[in-house]
Amino acid sequence: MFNEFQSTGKAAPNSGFLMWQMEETYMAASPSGPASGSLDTFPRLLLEHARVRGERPATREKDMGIWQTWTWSQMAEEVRAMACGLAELGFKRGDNLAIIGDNRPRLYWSMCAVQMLGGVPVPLYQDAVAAEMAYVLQDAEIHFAIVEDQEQVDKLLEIKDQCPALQHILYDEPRGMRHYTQTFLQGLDEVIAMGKIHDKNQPDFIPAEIAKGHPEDVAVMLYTSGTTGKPKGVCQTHATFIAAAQSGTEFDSLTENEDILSYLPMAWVGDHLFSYAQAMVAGFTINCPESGDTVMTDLREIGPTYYFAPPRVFENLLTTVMIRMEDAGAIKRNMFHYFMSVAKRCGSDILDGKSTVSSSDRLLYSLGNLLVYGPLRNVLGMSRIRVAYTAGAAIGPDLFRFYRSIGVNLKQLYGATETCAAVCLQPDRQIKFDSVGKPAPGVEVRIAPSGEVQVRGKILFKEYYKRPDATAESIDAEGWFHTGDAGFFDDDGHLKIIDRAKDVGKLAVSVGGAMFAPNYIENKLKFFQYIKEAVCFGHDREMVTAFINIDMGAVGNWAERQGIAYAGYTDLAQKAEVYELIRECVEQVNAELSHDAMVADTQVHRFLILHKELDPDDDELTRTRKVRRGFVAEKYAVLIDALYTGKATQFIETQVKFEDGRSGKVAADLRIDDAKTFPAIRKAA
Amino acid sequence: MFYRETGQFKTSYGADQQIFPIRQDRIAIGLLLVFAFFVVPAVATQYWFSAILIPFLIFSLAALGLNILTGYAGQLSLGSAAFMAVGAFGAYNFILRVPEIPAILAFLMGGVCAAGVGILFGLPSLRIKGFYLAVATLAAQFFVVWALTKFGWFSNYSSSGVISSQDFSVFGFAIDSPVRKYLLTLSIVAIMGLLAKNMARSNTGRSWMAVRDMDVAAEVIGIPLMKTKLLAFAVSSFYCGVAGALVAYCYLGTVEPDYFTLDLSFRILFMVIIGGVGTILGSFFGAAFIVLLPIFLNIVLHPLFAILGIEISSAVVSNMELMVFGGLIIFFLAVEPHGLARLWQIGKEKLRIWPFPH
Amino acid sequence: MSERKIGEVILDLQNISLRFGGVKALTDISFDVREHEVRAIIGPNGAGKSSMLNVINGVYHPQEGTIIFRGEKRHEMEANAAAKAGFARTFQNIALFKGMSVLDNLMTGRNLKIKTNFIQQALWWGPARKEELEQRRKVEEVIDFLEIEHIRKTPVGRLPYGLQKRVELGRALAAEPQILLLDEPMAGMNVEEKQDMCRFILDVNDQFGTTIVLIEHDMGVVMDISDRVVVLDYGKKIGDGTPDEVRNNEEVIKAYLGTQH
Amino acid sequence: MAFFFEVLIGGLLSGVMYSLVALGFVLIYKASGVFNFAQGAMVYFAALTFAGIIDMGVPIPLAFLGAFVVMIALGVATERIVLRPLVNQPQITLFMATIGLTFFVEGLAQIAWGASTRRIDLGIQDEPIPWILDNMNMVVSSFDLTAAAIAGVLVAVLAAFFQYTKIGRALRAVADDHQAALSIGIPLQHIWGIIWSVAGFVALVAGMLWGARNGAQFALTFVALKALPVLILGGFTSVLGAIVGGLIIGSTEKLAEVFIGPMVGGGIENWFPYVLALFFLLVRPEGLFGEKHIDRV
Repeated sequence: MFNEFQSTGKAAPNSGFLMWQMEETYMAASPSGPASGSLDTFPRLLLEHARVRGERPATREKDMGIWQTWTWSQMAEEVRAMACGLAELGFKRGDNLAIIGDNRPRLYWSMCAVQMLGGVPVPLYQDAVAAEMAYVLQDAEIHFAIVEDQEQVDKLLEIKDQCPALQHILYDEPRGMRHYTQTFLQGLDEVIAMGKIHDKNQPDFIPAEIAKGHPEDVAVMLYTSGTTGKPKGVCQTHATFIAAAQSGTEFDSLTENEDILSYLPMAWVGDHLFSYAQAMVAGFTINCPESGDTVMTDLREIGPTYYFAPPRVFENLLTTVMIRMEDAGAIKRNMFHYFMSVAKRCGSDILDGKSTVSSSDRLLYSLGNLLVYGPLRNVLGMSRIRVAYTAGAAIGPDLFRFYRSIGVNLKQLYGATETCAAVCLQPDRQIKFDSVGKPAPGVEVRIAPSGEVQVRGKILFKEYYKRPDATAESIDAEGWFHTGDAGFFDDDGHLKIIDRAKDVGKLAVSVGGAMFAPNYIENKLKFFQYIKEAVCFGHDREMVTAFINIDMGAVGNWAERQGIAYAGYTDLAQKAEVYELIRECVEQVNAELSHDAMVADTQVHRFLILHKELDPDDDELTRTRKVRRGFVAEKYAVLIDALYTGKATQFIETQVKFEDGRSGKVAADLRIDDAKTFPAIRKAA
Repeated sequence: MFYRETGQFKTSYGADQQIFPIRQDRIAIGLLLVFAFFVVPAVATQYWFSAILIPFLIFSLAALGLNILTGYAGQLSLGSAAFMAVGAFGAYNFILRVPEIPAILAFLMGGVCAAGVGILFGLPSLRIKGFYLAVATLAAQFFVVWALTKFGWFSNYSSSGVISSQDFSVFGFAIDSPVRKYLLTLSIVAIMGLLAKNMARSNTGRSWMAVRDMDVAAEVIGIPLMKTKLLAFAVSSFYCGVAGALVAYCYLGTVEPDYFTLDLSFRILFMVIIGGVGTILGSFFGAAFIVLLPIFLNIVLHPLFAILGIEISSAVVSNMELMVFGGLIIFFLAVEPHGLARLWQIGKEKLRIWPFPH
Repeated sequence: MSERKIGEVILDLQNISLRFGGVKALTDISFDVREHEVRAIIGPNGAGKSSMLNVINGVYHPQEGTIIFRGEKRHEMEANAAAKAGFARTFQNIALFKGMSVLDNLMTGRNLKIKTNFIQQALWWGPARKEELEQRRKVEEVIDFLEIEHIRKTPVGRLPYGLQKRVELGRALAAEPQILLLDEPMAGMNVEEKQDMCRFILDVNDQFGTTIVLIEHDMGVVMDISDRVVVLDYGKKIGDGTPDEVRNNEEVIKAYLGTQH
Repeated sequence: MAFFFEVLIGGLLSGVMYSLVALGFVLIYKASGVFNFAQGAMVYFAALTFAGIIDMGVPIPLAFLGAFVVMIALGVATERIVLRPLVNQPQITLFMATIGLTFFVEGLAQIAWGASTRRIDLGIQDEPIPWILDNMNMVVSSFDLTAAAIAGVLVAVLAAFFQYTKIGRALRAVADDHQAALSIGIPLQHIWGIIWSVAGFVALVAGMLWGARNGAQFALTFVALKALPVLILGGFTSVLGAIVGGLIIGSTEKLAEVFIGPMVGGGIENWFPYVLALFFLLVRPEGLFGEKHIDRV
């Protein structure tokens, strides 16, 4: 029965099952009915995989120099033992269990073990500082935590007093733990060993526990990173995540043969969907990298067939490609640029299967594929990719086009923690660079009169944990979830997202009050390899101005080639030559903006380069590296003033936190530059 | 450029430690073997077999032997030709004096004799290093050739010590044509090449390299210097010995002790230096280079001088060959001390990270 | 740290004297090393510290004196016999095998564990292959322990100095020694590298119970990590005791510590 | 007994020749740490060049001068082309490079002067000295004695050169410590150029004498190889060692050939010096006059 929903490619995802609804709603009907009764929770799915494809690899991890592999039946055994061990320690149905650490097989397995017992895993961002964790641990009333290593144990010990409910801390990696004498600390090894004995004594225990599970039970609680206010625990049930995973699996015809690299934070909804829910639904293999530093190497070794990365990763990759190619000899460099221009001309059309490409272009492209694109995909670890997604932030069209043109089937996806990540997906061969695709099977999407995107369907979360007020605020009486994003459907039924609804502002009425979508401009700026981050201001102002963060790698490299000496980030950022470089970028964006009537008035008039990188540790970015706009505006108010009062320089001193937890100050006199703007080009009617 | 390593991950140490961890390399070597075993016999001419392919293979084997000693274990030897001579005369005597002995076994026994002599002349290596040792190996070079010439028993009392290879067969096939000799040589070289690679990548090879790189440290971590060095001499001489037997039986047919001169020892040393010190692959590159260079010079120099209107004798060509050899050795030592194998390695790396430059 | 149990004397050096020609390197030196302890040898340059280590593991043979190891008396020992007896060491000037990768260097450290002969290895068959892969697994544990995964297949010659030192420690550890002799393990390192190295040394001592004899110049480090300290000067012993005792020893202050300021 | 002494003296006299070649090795080894395997080829090259110039009808002294100029050119070129790119390489690499140089020089010599044997007539009689023949009943060639005398003079001149000239002192400084020599401003490469030229001169004298004895032929290179065991006996760094070693090798190989040779079929002088050196190495690896050094760990 399970096979039904991983039917390979039988239901063509773009076969026109979309219907047009009067209130501007798109809904995709799910071609295969609801999941069958017996496979409606994750533990049941696991047992099924162990039965059907017991010998196929379920989990791999680069460890001790090789890819250690566990099959589905081995994994099922481990999970079962872990569940028994947890039960032995007193873990009960309905308890929440925190999971903190890098992507490790046993941390993924522990999710399923917890679900077996009817508990709720709560993955936390592993790079959060202790104080940030304390809130979640308190809010979710955590009794049990499973953590990766000594580092995470130390963090929990630091806040143990603030979280009196926390009774057990289990660690995966025993290294360095010999001298921790606290009785509430235990190694996962011991727990598993204990569980094996328990299982032997009570072999019926686990089957009975699994039988008690219900699809409407909460399966996982993911805390939203919260661009505003305190994080909220989003409760997703087995049913919602299985539905989301299933729809994605059908949409892209995923099979048990996929390989995925699991390297994004486990607390992030995207990773939970791809590395846990979809792997559990489709039965494919997840691969955990050796460490954060080796992700690129590991990516190349594994060569995933199914890949997920936020735009930032793709952007960094492209930057590296360009920098490395700069060092190549002239012949090779020219060849590269020539074939990249060929790819730009026809690459994505060929990938889309369009028949409009001339045969000479096809010939050139296949030559390019041999000489450049193929090798490039190979060195980037993307040779085997069938489907790659990006989401989490808007991706620059040129960046997006680059990957598609070299033959990587990169697509965009739109969703939120509350919708199990999967609201809209770009169908194969219907790629538009500026849209996020069509609603996923079984998901309804509409645009409210306010311009807000609203979603309904099986993928919607059950509630915010202990926050009925917030739940009621975001899901209305008809069951529509208010995403808070502003967007619209184009003529083909593709959703386009402009910005966060609340971020969309207006210029001051005195200059015409044009719509100001800061994200839109920032994304254009960020597409330049030299610009890492940008923050635009303009709401209720006469003009748009911007803070820029330079990309240390790219600009540093550029400076070296120009023979510009610099003493560090702050020094480099304030070099006149760097300002000149950035100004060219800004002016190019202005030129682009001038082409579009909607945004032509929001060209960037003045900008400055910040003296420090915006950093999650300083609360300027969220853990998923989104700008906390309000916070930044407040923190750097003096700079904004300077931008609007026409000053040429401004002194600023800023507190920063270093990686080791110490804090210090960075001070600088920031230059402020004007950028050229262009008259709006109005399309002839 | 042609490498597509993405997705070639290793799930066991066995897979990680294999000789060719990259799939494309395995395919290439497979194709090369198929080509050498099946295509070449069908298309090559007599001349190719007896003037190029067979000597190339045999000298590859000899170079491999010297490379084990000099490249891996770091003991310089100028006596490789002597060990080849021992192998040739050893095999001859085994076939002559042991009735019904299989030819292959006789070749191997020739190698064993060479290994014994190698150990004997390797003894000084326990006390001396570097060019002191090189001088000591000259003793082997001169002594062995002298002994084989002076004592008629070795050559069955033929005049001036010449031996003529007896007819022989392997597994029922009479090895009587260049093709068969080629195939036999190829098989032996392929197998012994594989064995050498296996030794090189296991504890034996690591011990050799440890002794080469820093003998005091090697001893301190428990590597017995005497055993390790003598093993290198023995294995190296064995390889040279088998190569010598093949010279007599598959290449020249008749051979005298004076064939195995100091000059030949030098040529084998050149193969190692030009091919790549301390690499299996380099031995083959070096042998190919040294075997082909004279042929190439002959082909190129005559027309070249003809254009200039100068008549040159073959003596001049062979002297030019000497100069080119000498010049190349100096060139390689100065510019690329790791030889052609390193150039190959660099080229391969470039292809692996193509289109990036580094 | 407190839990570590220091055991009986396992190495007792009695009246060791060593001469090179007419030059006296060590004169009548006696001290002992207890099981599981970290024993430091300090002294100014040329005090005979390295010679002392070389005597212990059989690189130099003293003209006079007795070495008692685990109750057995020996006058001298060959270096590789010492290795077999469980001594491993690192060198002041890194003595790695420069032409080999990190992995191969560590594998070489396990040469004494290998039982198959060269013919079996040449065939790469059965026991030889199995043994080789088994050693690889063990070596990977060392790699993991020392956190050098990322340089596993890099030729050691290409590594920066600090990492080479770590690899050399790794090669010694790969032998699973009972006594680890470290000759200035932190020389030439920056503060961060020193901290790492200290941590590794203490972890080795702690997790595997390995007895450690080390020579080190950095007084802070020595006083922090060692249980007992021997002080040499001009080939003679001038002090011996806990770090505190040594620090307060008049002669030591005069000959050595005093000159630092 | 007289026969024994006759053989011994003959051996000693030919040993002087070995010493002469060995001297060339020692000079270069001391100054630049290079074990110049090509010394033999240089002897051959020098002999052929000398003979070739004479054959063009040039008087002997002028021919000698001409050959000397050629040898200087060769020495300087070697320093420039071979040694400079290889500076700071391990000794064994330099050694192998000189093997390459050997081939090059041999090829060059034969292309320039042809491979056939050339006779050199210095006008010295090669006859038994009558006085010795009469009084002691021994055959001692006047040529050998003259050659020995020339060799002796050459050694004396070299010794004086090293001891009393400015260049000589610089050379000795370089031999003692390269770095120190550099630091006090001795131009190392300049010195190396000179030392290779001096070695070329020694090769020329050796080539001239050997050539006059046996003809300037390729076999000279093998004779020159005998200098290697000489060095092992005498030590690589000792001029005195080269001389004593040469005499020992020369005499023992002749004695062995005459008294042991017949027992094993003769021809043993080809290998006897090497085997002798081999055994000597086992007993005293640093040579008779070499410096012993201890491996510091």
